[in-house]
Amino acid sequence: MTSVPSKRYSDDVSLVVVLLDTNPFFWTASSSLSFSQFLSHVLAFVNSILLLNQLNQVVVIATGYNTCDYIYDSSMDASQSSEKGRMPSVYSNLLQKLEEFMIKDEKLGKEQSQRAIASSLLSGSLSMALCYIQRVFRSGPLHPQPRILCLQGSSDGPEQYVAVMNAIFSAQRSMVPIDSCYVGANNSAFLQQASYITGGVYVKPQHLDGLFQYLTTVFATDLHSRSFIRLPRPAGVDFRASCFCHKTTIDMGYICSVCLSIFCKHHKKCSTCGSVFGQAQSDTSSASDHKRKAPET
Amino acid sequence: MTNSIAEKRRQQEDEDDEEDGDLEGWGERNYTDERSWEALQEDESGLLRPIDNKAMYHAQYRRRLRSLSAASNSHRIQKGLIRFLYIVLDLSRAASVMDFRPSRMAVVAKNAEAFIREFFDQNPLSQIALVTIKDGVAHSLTELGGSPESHIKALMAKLECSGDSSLQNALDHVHEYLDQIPSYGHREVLILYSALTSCDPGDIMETIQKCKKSKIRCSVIGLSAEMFICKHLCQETGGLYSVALDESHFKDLILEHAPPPPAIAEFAIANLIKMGFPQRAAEGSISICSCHKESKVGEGYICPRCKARVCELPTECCICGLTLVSSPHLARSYHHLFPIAPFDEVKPSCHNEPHLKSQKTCFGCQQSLVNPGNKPSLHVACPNCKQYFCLDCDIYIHESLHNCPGSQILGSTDKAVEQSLDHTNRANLHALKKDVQKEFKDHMHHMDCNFCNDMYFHYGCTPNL
Amino acid sequence: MPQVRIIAKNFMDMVASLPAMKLDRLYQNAFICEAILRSLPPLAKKYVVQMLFFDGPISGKLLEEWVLADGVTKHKVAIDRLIQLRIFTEAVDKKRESSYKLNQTFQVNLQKHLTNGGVLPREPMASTVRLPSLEELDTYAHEQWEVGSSSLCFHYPSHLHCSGQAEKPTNLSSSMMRIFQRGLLTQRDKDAPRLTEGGFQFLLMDTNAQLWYIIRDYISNSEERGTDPADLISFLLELSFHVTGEAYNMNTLTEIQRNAIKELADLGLVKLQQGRKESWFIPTKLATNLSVSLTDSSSRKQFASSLMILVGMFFMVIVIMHATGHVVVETNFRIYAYSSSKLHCEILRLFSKIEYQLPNLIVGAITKESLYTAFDNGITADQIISFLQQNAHPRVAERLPSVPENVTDQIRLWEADLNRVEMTSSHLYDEFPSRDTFEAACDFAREWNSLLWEDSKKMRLVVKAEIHMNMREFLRGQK
Amino acid sequence: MASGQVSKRVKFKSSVKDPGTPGRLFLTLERLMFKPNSPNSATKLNMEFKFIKNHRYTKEGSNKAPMLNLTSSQGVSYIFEFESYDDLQVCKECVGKALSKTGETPKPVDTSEVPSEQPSTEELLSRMNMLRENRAWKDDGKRVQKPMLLYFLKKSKKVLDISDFFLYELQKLHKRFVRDGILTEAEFWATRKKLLGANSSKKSKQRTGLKSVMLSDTKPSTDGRTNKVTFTLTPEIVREIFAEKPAVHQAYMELVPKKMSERDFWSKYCRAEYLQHAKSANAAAAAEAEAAEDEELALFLKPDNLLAKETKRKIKCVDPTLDLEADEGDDYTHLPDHGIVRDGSKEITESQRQLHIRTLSQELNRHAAVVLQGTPIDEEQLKDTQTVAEALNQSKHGQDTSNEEADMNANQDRLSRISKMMEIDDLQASSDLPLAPLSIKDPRDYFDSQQASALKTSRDTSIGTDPVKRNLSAGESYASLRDSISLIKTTGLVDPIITPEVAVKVLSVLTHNISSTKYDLGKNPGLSVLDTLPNTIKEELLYHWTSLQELLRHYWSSYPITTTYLYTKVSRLKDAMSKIDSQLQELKESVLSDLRHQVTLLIRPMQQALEAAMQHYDAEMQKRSARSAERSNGYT
Repeated sequence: MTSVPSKRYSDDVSLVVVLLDTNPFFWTASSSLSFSQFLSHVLAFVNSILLLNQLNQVVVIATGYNTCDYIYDSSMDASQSSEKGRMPSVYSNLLQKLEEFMIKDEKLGKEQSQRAIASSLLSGSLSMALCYIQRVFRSGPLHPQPRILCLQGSSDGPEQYVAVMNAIFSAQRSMVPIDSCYVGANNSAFLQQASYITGGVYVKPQHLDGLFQYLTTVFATDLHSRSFIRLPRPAGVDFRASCFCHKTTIDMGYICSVCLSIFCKHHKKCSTCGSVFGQAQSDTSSASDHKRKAPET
Repeated sequence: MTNSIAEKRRQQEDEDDEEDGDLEGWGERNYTDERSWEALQEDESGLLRPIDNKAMYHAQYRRRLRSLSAASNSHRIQKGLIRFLYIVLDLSRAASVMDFRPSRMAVVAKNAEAFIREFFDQNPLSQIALVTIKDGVAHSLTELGGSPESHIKALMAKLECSGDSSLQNALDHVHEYLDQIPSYGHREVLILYSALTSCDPGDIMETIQKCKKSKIRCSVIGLSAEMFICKHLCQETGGLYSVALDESHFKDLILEHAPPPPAIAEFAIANLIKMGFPQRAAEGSISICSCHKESKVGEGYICPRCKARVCELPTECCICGLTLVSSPHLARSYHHLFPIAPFDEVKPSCHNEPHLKSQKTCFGCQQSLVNPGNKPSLHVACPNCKQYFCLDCDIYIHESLHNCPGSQILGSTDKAVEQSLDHTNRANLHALKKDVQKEFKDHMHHMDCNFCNDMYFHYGCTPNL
Repeated sequence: MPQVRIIAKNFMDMVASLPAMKLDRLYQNAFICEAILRSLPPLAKKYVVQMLFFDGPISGKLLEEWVLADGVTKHKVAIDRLIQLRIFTEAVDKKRESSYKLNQTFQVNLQKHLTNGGVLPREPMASTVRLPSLEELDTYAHEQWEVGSSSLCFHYPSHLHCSGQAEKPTNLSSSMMRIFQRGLLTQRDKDAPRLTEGGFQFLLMDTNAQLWYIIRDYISNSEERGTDPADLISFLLELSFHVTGEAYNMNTLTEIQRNAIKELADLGLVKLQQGRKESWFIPTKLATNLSVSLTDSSSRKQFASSLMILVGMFFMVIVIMHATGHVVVETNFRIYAYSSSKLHCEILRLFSKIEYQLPNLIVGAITKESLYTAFDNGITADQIISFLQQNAHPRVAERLPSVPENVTDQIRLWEADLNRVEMTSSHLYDEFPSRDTFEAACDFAREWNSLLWEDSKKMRLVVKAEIHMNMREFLRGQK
Repeated sequence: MASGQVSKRVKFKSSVKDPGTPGRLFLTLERLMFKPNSPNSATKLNMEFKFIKNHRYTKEGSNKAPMLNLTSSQGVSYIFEFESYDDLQVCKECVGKALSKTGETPKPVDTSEVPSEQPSTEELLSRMNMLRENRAWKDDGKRVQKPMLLYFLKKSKKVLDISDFFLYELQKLHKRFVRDGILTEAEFWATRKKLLGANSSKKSKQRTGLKSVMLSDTKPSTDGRTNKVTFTLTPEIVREIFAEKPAVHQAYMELVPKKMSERDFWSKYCRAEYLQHAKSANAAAAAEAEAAEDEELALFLKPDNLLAKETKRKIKCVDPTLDLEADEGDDYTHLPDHGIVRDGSKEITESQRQLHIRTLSQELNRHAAVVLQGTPIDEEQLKDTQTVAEALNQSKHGQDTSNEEADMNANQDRLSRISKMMEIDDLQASSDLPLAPLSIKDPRDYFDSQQASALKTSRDTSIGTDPVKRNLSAGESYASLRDSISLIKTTGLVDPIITPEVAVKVLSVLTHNISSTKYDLGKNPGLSVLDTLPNTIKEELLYHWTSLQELLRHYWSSYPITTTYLYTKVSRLKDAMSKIDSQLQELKESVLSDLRHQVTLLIRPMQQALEAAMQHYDAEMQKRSARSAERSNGYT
């Protein structure tokens, strides 16, 4: 019934956009957790979210290697009944779409060259999720509390960095927390930042066979409850940069005023944007300093 | 009855031609705001429905977008990423006029606040200072600084207006400060001018020339009517001049100054800026922070040069004057370097084409692109990835998200190409490019490198180099 | 006449109030588990879910670790609720450390539900016959209400003095009718029946609450009809998980359920259809929304009289008819309701002065008088305001506040006006023999802090009535 | 006496020993000029006071010659030797005024005289300022009057709302550094420009343009009973009257105060005004009559010939682009009053109307002209009409002296510029300037700029995954994924999804790291650690801290070392810092064991800061010795 009174949207109604990493290269590589296990954990989680509140909404976006697409939207499929009672329609629908997606992804892959790092298209799916969430915001004063959950396995693709950062900041602006559960080998710089900046939770499960438990204990908590529930704090991210020229971490460096690329020592010319520098600015501090030096006459 | 008329008029507005179209649009919007009931119409069952003037807004938005990207259509252009902006508020007698409710001054202040926040959100490395004109004299309200709160506080504290206003004094006043700004910084002045006169002690033309000489980009937003001198000023110094028709218009105008302006060739001086990337203070450590003179446990950052303790970033170390930032602050500005091309509208006609038939929903948000009446609603397509988007996503993508969900996909291809040429190659690439350029210049013809839309052949792209 | 009192504040309290074994029996049904889980407070939900796959008990400390300082109360509430519903079973070991264990059946059911979804006891029939479309169903439901409405619309305040239950509603089943009859009229000797105070308030309630009231009343009367409320509850819940518009075979129902469903059909929750050899029922929107209304833990005022339920039904109809809101309130206290419904007009009439009625538009004005009558009928300002807000026209609802402040404020003010004077029954004492007795009396009254007024010059004082006795005693003592 | 211009006979020297060139020194409030007597000598000087930083002068009675030394902001010093001390005195005042007006340094007073009355903020600050100036001058820190400083600080505390503690601190710092000659007064105060400059910046060097409103409508305000009319004249109005009615101005100059007192000059003027505006015919007649027997009055009444002259000149240089013929039609004077009512009363008899309108339009125009011409006078001069007249006279004078031709061709280029601007926009070429292109090759660099740790991991994982990817082709991997999907489709989810053991384990793990974080959260206390310390220690700590901050600020700000001056300063600072370092050390030892931990914690960052400075110092020293080119690119 459309006329849902406002109070019915109690704060714990949540919209979870799950970004599912379906990067074949990662999954075939990863020994610790098979894709089917992963899927079943996630599916169960999705279902449990829906179980928690009849107004809860889950959207699943597959993050492929070449593309990404919506593979499930709980607001779309009306019937909660199960087909032949063997498996809830949630699952069957999702899996169906997923399979189609994989095919599409592979087809795209055909006409494309391999990237060095087998990264999946996080930036794309993030942007997609944000677009969807914006639509939910537009839908009027009554809407579930949206959040994004990245289930990422494959490692970061450097070429996506700018895009991902943009997405992160946009999420931060519209106060959409990005939770991330990273099942890959090492930590993901992207996701750590994403969660840190948007106030989400970053978890890297040790026991992958207990993934579901992680998901339900940490990521099932709605935004309302987070105000009084203690969740794993993102480990302090070290925001120092490293220079373009030697890729070494620096704590003091020179920034190209045109393209903001970072160098550990002074160059005549920016290697990134090719602009030639005037003589170096010995001191960035502007007016204040001049004042100080005044009485040296 | 009246509704239908209003609607007809509105339709006419939409058909209006470009340049005065949006102006008309503004007028219209203002009009509807005042007569809210005209935004309602009855549907066949007699219930009220809002007339959607979304299309209209979007049309206006697209015009803005096009005008902005007009400069940067072919090549990417530099933006003034590190800005030193003086906001000059005209608090002369004229600011108390009530044609903006409650008064011009109030409206200006309100939107200035919004602007300041937006500004720092978009340019974390930049600084703002506030100046007020009152009784024909300009006063500094705040010094150049990077924290929005302090500015806003000062602004809200100082809100009474009197006397005449003087452009010249304001410019002189600002000029003497901006002159000290190091060359890499983009010097800007944004004047929110209510008055229709400027009572100057001397010849303002000289002042304008002075500003031009010291590369200060002056922009003016008028609240009353277009003035020649303002227009002249902006033309000379390469700024924007616009006159607000109503509050909402004013808001839009002022917010247009938030994203960094395109850098003017002769003004732009590339330079290396020394910055520090402080580390977070260790968990347990106690120290007295140099900004508040309080002992802090744990959080806070330590200046890499002088080991002083500061509370938040970005800031300027108050001991050694080093600019302290963190890499995300830089990242915030990256999207200015990689703008996304404006999407082009999809004419309903080209819907009949079979291959496009497939996409019925917005690629971004899955919203159906087909109206209930099963006629395709107007939508846009990304020139890069050819995906369709609904109007809302279009706006969101360009104004907040700054990357196209679809284009990530195609994007990966040419990235892959760039992958092929490794660092060393790219290093001597510049050198190569130089001679190639010369060469081409000699035989007066250019070829476009089909990988990177760059005028000349690239090392990686040309077989014969 | 007998009044049914229901203590349960909402459905869950009601369930909680069921005896243990009945609860356990409820939990047999996966859907009930789901419904109940949904009705829990967020924190409780979280606990249940994260313990879903535990076999052993879990210590309370462990759970509390997760709660921040300011959430402790919430934690307690959640735990209490869980124990109350017997979802948790608490065990306190010797070190006074309490640990909790999930109800076995409950747990298993939910686990099943997760892995292979909920299984309805009956499959939708293969649509051999043409099933009614959703619209048809709605209209059907609507008609069902209309039946009842015909009998009742005479009892609106506007028609107070028409002769009361002149014509009986024809085809409502007797049991339903009994519900309606009960407390239908507060009939003082011979003069026309009228809505009770609750009646008016009920008009201003939101749909799901009303739906719930019907059902709850229905359930609460079930004993009289010799059916086990537990069965009813489970059945209703089950029903709510059926798919709207699908046909389900009647044979799959138990005897009780069959009876129930007939009555529910009267309410328009389901539509019964008679095939050649077998008959089936088709749940309507109302039915599938049951669980929504059930889990809605809004604690509203309780009304006994089932009359409201009936009124509520019309209300629901309207909400079904134009699902969107329709009321536009202007700052000049005018109300424009885009509705053709008569009932709507009546509802508005409760607190506003209807000025004229166009085919699709009701124009009214909120006046002091109209409000006072409303207040007299025991409608509170908040109810009126919330009604206006909830039914605000979507276009209006977009902008906040949907109802102009000056209007809402004025309504509140007018209400406040009424409660400016408060009555306290009291006694006046005067002609005291001496000043000191007077003083003593005053002091006495004071320390009972029931001295309302004193006039030391004329030696008079007024005290609350309740201490009159003690006062008299005291004064006697003085003599 | 606030004269605009002073001119004295002086000798101009570049240095004290320089014999100097004789000539005249002209001082106005804006600029100072030196014209040598011998026209052929090159040493001229014509500069604005803006550029004068500070000035010193020899004391009377000291055996030195009366000399005034003006130091420009570039550090160049101009020395003028006067003939007598009174000359010096005069110029000194004038200079002081000029400087204070330009806001750089206020006029100096002799340090020895102690102000009696409660000084105003500006004065006070100026004193503090002056204090530092003088000290800066006679640079031997010994003769510092401690009490003076204290006195000023005390005062300033009342005036500016600075906390007691702050002052106390300031004073202590001053004692510590300036007395011991670690910092010079100048340096010490330089960092506190803000404090001092706070108000001094207020009185800016800006001059206001003329008001666009017409003040000079000196409206007679009549009180009903008597037929006495009162006019109110503020200096501002007067100034405007002068500006707009040269005749009146002229009259004033020659009449007041010689022939008549200020008062009756104005009363006459007002009377004239009144009569002029009087509507009734007989009043006009009266005016005639009076004018007949009172020539001063007449002087006000008769049309202003000076104006006429000026307008003639103006006509000559009207902007060519606008033709006056065209405006002929736009003369609305045939409308009654252009619909403007000058002073409230509408009824004007036909007879006067024409005249009245004329006067009105004239006055309007005249006012506009004056405003545009813009001969602003500074607020200081708006004290009394006398000075106003003077000032205006000067400015006029300035204009007049500039001879006609110059005036003309000045006009010409102004006109040409205007006409250039006047050009219709459409015809103008779009003046928007070319934009700087940006060519960024490889955005991946930006990712690499990410923190090394994460970067490395991501990098080597990529390495890690690569071989796997290689040995399994894209097709296969996709296939395998699809298989696993269909697997689930057929067999459903693994049941149970997780075993109880795992579940428990995971939860306990999570709970553990939760509670671990909780503790160091809880450790962060509301009240700062400082407050837990006993006051004495706290005091001392803070004292050291502030002084350290002070030193460091000076230290860092004096890099890169360009002058020997800085060099010495730095070394001085370094010694001081090392002193503090040792003091800190002592402090650490001194405190009781129970507090020691916190104190050490608090002191550590300070010492780190010190170390940083020291290291930097040494590094610099090596560089200097190594003469490395590093410093040139400012790697400080």
